[in-house]
Amino acid sequence: MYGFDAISANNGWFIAATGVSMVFIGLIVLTLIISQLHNVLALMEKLTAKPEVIPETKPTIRVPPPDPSDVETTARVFTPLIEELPSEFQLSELYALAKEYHLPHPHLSIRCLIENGTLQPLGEGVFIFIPSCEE
Amino acid sequence: MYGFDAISANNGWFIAATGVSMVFIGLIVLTLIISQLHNVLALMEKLTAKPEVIPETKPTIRVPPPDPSDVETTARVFTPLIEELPSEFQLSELYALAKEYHLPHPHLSIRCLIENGTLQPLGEGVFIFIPSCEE
Amino acid sequence: MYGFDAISANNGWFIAATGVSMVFIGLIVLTLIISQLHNVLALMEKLTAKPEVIPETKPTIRVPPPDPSDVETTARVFTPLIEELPSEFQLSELYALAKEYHLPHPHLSIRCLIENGTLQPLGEGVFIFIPSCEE
Amino acid sequence: MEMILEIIESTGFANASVSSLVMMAIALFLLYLGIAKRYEPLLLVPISFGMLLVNFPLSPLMLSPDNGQPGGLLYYLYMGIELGIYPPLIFLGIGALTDFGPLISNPKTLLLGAAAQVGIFITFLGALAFGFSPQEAGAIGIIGGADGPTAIYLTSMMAPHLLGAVSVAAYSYMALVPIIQPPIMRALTTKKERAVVMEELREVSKTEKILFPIVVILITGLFLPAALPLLGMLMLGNLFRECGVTDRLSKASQNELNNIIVIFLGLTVGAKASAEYFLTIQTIQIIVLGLVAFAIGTASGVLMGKLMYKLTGGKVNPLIGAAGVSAVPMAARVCQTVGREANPSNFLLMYAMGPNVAGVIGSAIAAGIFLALLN
Amino acid sequence: MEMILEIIESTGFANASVSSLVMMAIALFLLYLGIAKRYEPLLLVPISFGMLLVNFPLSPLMLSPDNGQPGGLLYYLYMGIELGIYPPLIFLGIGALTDFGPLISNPKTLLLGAAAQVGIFITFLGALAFGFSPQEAGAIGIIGGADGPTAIYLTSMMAPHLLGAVSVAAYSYMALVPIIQPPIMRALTTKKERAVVMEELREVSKTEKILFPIVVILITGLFLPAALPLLGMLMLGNLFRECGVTDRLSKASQNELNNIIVIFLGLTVGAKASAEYFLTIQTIQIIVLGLVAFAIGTASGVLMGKLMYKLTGGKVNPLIGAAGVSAVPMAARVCQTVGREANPSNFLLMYAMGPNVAGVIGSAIAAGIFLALLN
Amino acid sequence: MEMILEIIESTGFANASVSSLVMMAIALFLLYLGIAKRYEPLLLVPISFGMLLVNFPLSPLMLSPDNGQPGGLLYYLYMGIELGIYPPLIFLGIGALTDFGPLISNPKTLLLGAAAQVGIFITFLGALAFGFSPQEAGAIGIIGGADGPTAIYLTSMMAPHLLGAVSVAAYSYMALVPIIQPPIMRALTTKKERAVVMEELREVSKTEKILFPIVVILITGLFLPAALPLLGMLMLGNLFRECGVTDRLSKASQNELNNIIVIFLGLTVGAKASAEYFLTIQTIQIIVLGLVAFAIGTASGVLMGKLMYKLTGGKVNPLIGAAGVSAVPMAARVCQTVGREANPSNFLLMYAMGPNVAGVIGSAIAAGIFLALLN
Ligand code: NA
Ligand code: NA
Ligand code: NA
Repeated sequence: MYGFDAISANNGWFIAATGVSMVFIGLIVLTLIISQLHNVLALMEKLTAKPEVIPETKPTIRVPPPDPSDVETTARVFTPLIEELPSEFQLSELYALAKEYHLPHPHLSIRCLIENGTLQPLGEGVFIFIPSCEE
Repeated sequence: MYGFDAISANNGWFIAATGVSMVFIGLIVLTLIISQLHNVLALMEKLTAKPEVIPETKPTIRVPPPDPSDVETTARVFTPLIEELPSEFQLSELYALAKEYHLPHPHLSIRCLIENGTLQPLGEGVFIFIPSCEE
Repeated sequence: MYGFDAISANNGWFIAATGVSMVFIGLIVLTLIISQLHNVLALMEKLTAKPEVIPETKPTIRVPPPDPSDVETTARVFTPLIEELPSEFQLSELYALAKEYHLPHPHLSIRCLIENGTLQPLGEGVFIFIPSCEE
Repeated sequence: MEMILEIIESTGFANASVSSLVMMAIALFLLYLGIAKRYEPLLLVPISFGMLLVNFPLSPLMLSPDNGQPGGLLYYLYMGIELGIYPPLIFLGIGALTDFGPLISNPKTLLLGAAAQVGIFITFLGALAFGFSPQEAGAIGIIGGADGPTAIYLTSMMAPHLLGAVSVAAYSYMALVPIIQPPIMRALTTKKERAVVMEELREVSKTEKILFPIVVILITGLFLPAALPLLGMLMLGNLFRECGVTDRLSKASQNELNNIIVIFLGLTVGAKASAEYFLTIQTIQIIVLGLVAFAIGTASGVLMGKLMYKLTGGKVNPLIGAAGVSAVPMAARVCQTVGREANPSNFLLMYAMGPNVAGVIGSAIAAGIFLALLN
Repeated sequence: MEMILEIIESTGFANASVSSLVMMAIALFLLYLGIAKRYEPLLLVPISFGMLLVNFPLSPLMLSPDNGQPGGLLYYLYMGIELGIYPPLIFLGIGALTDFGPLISNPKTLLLGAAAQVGIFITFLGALAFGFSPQEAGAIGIIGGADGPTAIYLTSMMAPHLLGAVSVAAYSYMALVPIIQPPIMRALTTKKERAVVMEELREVSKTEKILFPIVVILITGLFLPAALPLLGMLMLGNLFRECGVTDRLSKASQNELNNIIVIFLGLTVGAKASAEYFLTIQTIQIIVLGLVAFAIGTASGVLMGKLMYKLTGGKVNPLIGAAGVSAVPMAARVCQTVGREANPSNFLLMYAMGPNVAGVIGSAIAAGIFLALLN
Repeated sequence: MEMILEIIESTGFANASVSSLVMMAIALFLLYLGIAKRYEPLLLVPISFGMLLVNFPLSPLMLSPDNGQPGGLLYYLYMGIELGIYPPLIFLGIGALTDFGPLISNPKTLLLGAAAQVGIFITFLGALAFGFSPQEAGAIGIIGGADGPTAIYLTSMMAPHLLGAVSVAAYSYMALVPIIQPPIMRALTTKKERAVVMEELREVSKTEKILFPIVVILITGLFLPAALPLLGMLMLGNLFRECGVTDRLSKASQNELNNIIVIFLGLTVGAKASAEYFLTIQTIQIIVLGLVAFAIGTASGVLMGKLMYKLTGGKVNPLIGAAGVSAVPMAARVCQTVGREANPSNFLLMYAMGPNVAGVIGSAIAAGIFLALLN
């Protein structure tokens, strides 16, 4: 069977109409809900506004924000962090740790340490720490 | 059964002879064809020599070739490219883009940007872009 | 069935007692053996102390230990090594090779080559070698 | 002597039939398109190589196990398609790769993703009219969804003998989107419409991005359970991506798992293209109908875009409707290009990504509908 | 008309039962715990998503093959658990990730790993008393091993219908170790004991590290063949790591293979949590018993620590006994934290890693014992 | 009491047989060779560990499923060998790793790859003479192909009970190439021949490299369909590598897929070495015959090299014929070393890579011939 006959015989008109309708119904419902999502979230945030942020478990190292170009101080501040890491570590791990301990401007400091050679790249993003820079 | 009897009984002489012959026939045919491959290619190239190369779809950014050590200009030229990338990107992606846009001496320029700190390594070959270099 | 009846009916007391005993027996035996491991090794080392270490197959490149900050000499010494590598290589491969050939202070030398731009990072820890540094 | 004859008779040369040589030539042509023309090469290269391998005379690669002898390599790898395993796993990777931000920011573009599925159902009618069975017609219609894994999933469930033709058509047309869509887009829109610059997208919060996959799967899963395998994996992948605590799994879904499955999927889809099922008039009909499906999908997306242009007082550029067919991200780039012709300072890419990813959801729903209605 | 009704009847909405909605709510709650509370997210996110997907009304994901129709995606992926394949492969990755150095350096901490398994067997008795079958009781007891893959392996072999409840309990309590353990540790020790600073660990040679996995597997394998699948893979992974010539295999075990299996394992463990088996009084009993198992394991570890403190004349800090439950590395970190409270300059982490990894071996042996005695 | 006896009887100690202890000792010795002597460690470490694991008394790892109890872990992983799945997938990775440039540049070195396969067929005769069946003899002969996956594939198809012995022999001799080959090479050549400096290789274009795998598979596939699984995957991997548009797939073939399969393949090849099949006089015969195969292959390669030296008027260094056995890249390095002895400024490595990779193709063809003639 071919043509309109085949379509009718196989319930084609009905299936196609239903299919198109269902796609539209499904996505219209989704549109409505997604479009309200941020309103709902805003509302919930208002309702559950916490009185105070719970501090992280890791202690904050409180140091006078060093001049990041003062490499020696920077290196001293970073030493305890680096000791928490394996001897060969990913730079991203050090960044994460520096953030966790709320060290001031970690990006800049780490860049200094790299430029100055205190952090030594081993390839594949892996670095080692060379404590004293007088080699 | 053992020895020559076993070989004969299992058609061994025939199989071994056929096997060696087939390996040789197969590889001789391959040798002949592979050795003619570049001749055929050279011929085809001559026949189908295109009048003109079709330009890439990406537009060429035409800039006066900057002095790559002039970091500010270089950074300006690279800014739109970097904006096409995610905020943390692979250096190789930037190279690819620089080539696509036919920027002059991309290697040297990108090296400048790294040395000058405009591109900041995050480990694992990932970099971020720090637009202004006066920190 | 519940309670002590269920435990008894299922041989629970016996199984639990056996289980605990077996865990302890197993791990006590392991403890004893592992704790003797380094003694046994020390003994074996004494017994099989080799007269001389067999040298590596790779030839040692004998060069007067260059001043690592003398980039030109360093680059010259490293050139044959880099030629053994593919044109784009992992820094770690170069380190491995430098160690294999007993080159003096490879870390420092390679760092010099990177800083000076002779080794050019391509992202993901991959580097290329740019022989002459006067671009 | 006899044995030598036997050996010669066991070579492919002695058993070559015209149909197998034609299939090998087609496979080589598709390989050429994949490599030289870069038509969706990540899939077309393995598909066409799989097609080549199984169409060698006496190829053992798709043999069923028999008499204690194991079956062919591609026979076993094909299980992953036959049992409906590979396509959802590919969707896991796509979910982990997809940023639904532009869609969340502008949810009405979901309707463009809905409109572009009209082509699927109209082509379904067309395929019925050509004499295909309803199951076959559904598989052919879904080509218009412009979504490889969805097309492969539905076809493998409903009409596996068409798998070769349907997927070759789907991936070829996806590669041809930059050629198929622009004339339709230009024909249906005025220059003024094409030049519309859209309002900047609202920034989307992390929480919204985390909730999105959960909301989508809750709605669509309750509405249409048959769509759960595809949409569930898509949304799981996206949740891995967005939730911030499963980066390892997100990367594994995008990379190692995805790459391995793509190789297996491509090879075995191609392996289903045997001469018997591929060298038929039906294949040509499928190729024609697939083009029709793409064209109608594009047109209906653009027309819905025009409707939204009207309803919003000209704030929506109707071109982005064309991206609703999915073919991510090719169709969105086409919008960008066509939009720039009309207004060189226009930058539609991000706006088109909304309908583009909506189209993925839309065609997965369409596939679910066929599964629910026809199986 | 009839067909429209049929369609409506085939939606999930029309088929939603209270139990499936409750299960979906539980899944969403677990998902919340995984994402927002970071409870072992790498496993809890896929587990809870799998649980969600299979509990949609009419969900096809766990359907068995039927009538020539293939089964659901998770039905097939679940094979890897049913046949005992995933957990040993996870252990391969864990072995490749684990540094047994602290244990080799201080082998008597293996006894702490033994003591902490007492909770498993006492809970086994408790579960029998609640009316569970011996197989079920073993699966429940093993929750106290604080080792996900071991619990999943044993449960899938002995009581697969409890898989959902057991693994949810196991991973939840592993995440809750920092809350469950400290009060018990403080209650059983004096401040003086907690303040003990331990002797520095001996440096361990490369050869010892290579021999360790071989020795462990030789002893345990001869002693308890039923533990070979888990311990064999654990030790193979560790050998890949330490032997220095198979780095590729070590990395593959830790990364690509592990990540893929974690996704499949998590999804399908969750998929086993259907309402029928999960919404029962048994699940609540399992959750209670699991907590008991953790508590007893912690206590017996600490008590063994106290014994060693006595026998060594105060050289062993009894806190590190708590790490013997495994829950690597969370339990070791808890020791570090609780130890620092008593003596801020104390650094117990490395010392606690010994019993911590010993606990992994210990609970795998316990699982082997159950398999040998009960199967 | 009775139960305690039962427990003791269920330990490995009580069930240890001499043969299982001998097998464990052999496994430990092979492990030692792999780790301390670095004999092909990526395969020998998993092979010997698999061998160890299955030879524990009462080891459950290779148990078949029985009575509703699932089978052992290695029983299931072994399916990938039994069904012929792993070796072709390993070949996919090898193809993606292999640069055929030196071969394309100097195609006549393919003949050296052919000559070195003579050892396979002569050893086949030898094995027949020892009383092995033709299938077994083929599997033993293929050891001379110096190609692990090819040997495993052929053996698993034709004589799976010999899998342990054949693969241990194959990988051991591949590791011993630097010891086996040089004396043969020196005995068969004059110093003048060994000192020959070859002409520089022509640069090969990208198009040639893309066409190479396609041409090879077209020729060999038509000629010998039985070689399609191995050669098809080898050439697909190489096409992924060279075509420039499927880098993701090339990397996946070389890394994630390859690493996972290597672990499974190694473990399960070793698992096939049970005492019953391994502690036999046949194993010793196989080891002797394998050495013969290597030696004859080396000799015939060198002799063909001498012939080419004559025919080209001294332009070909006959040493590179030895690389034709494959054992990539070890055999090529041996040529380099032996060549340098005769002429310190000689650099044969690149020239030897041609026959070296040709040997991979050659032995895959030889395997196909055995499959076609003997199955
Ligand atoms: Na679509
Ligand atoms: Na444990
Ligand atoms: Na070979």
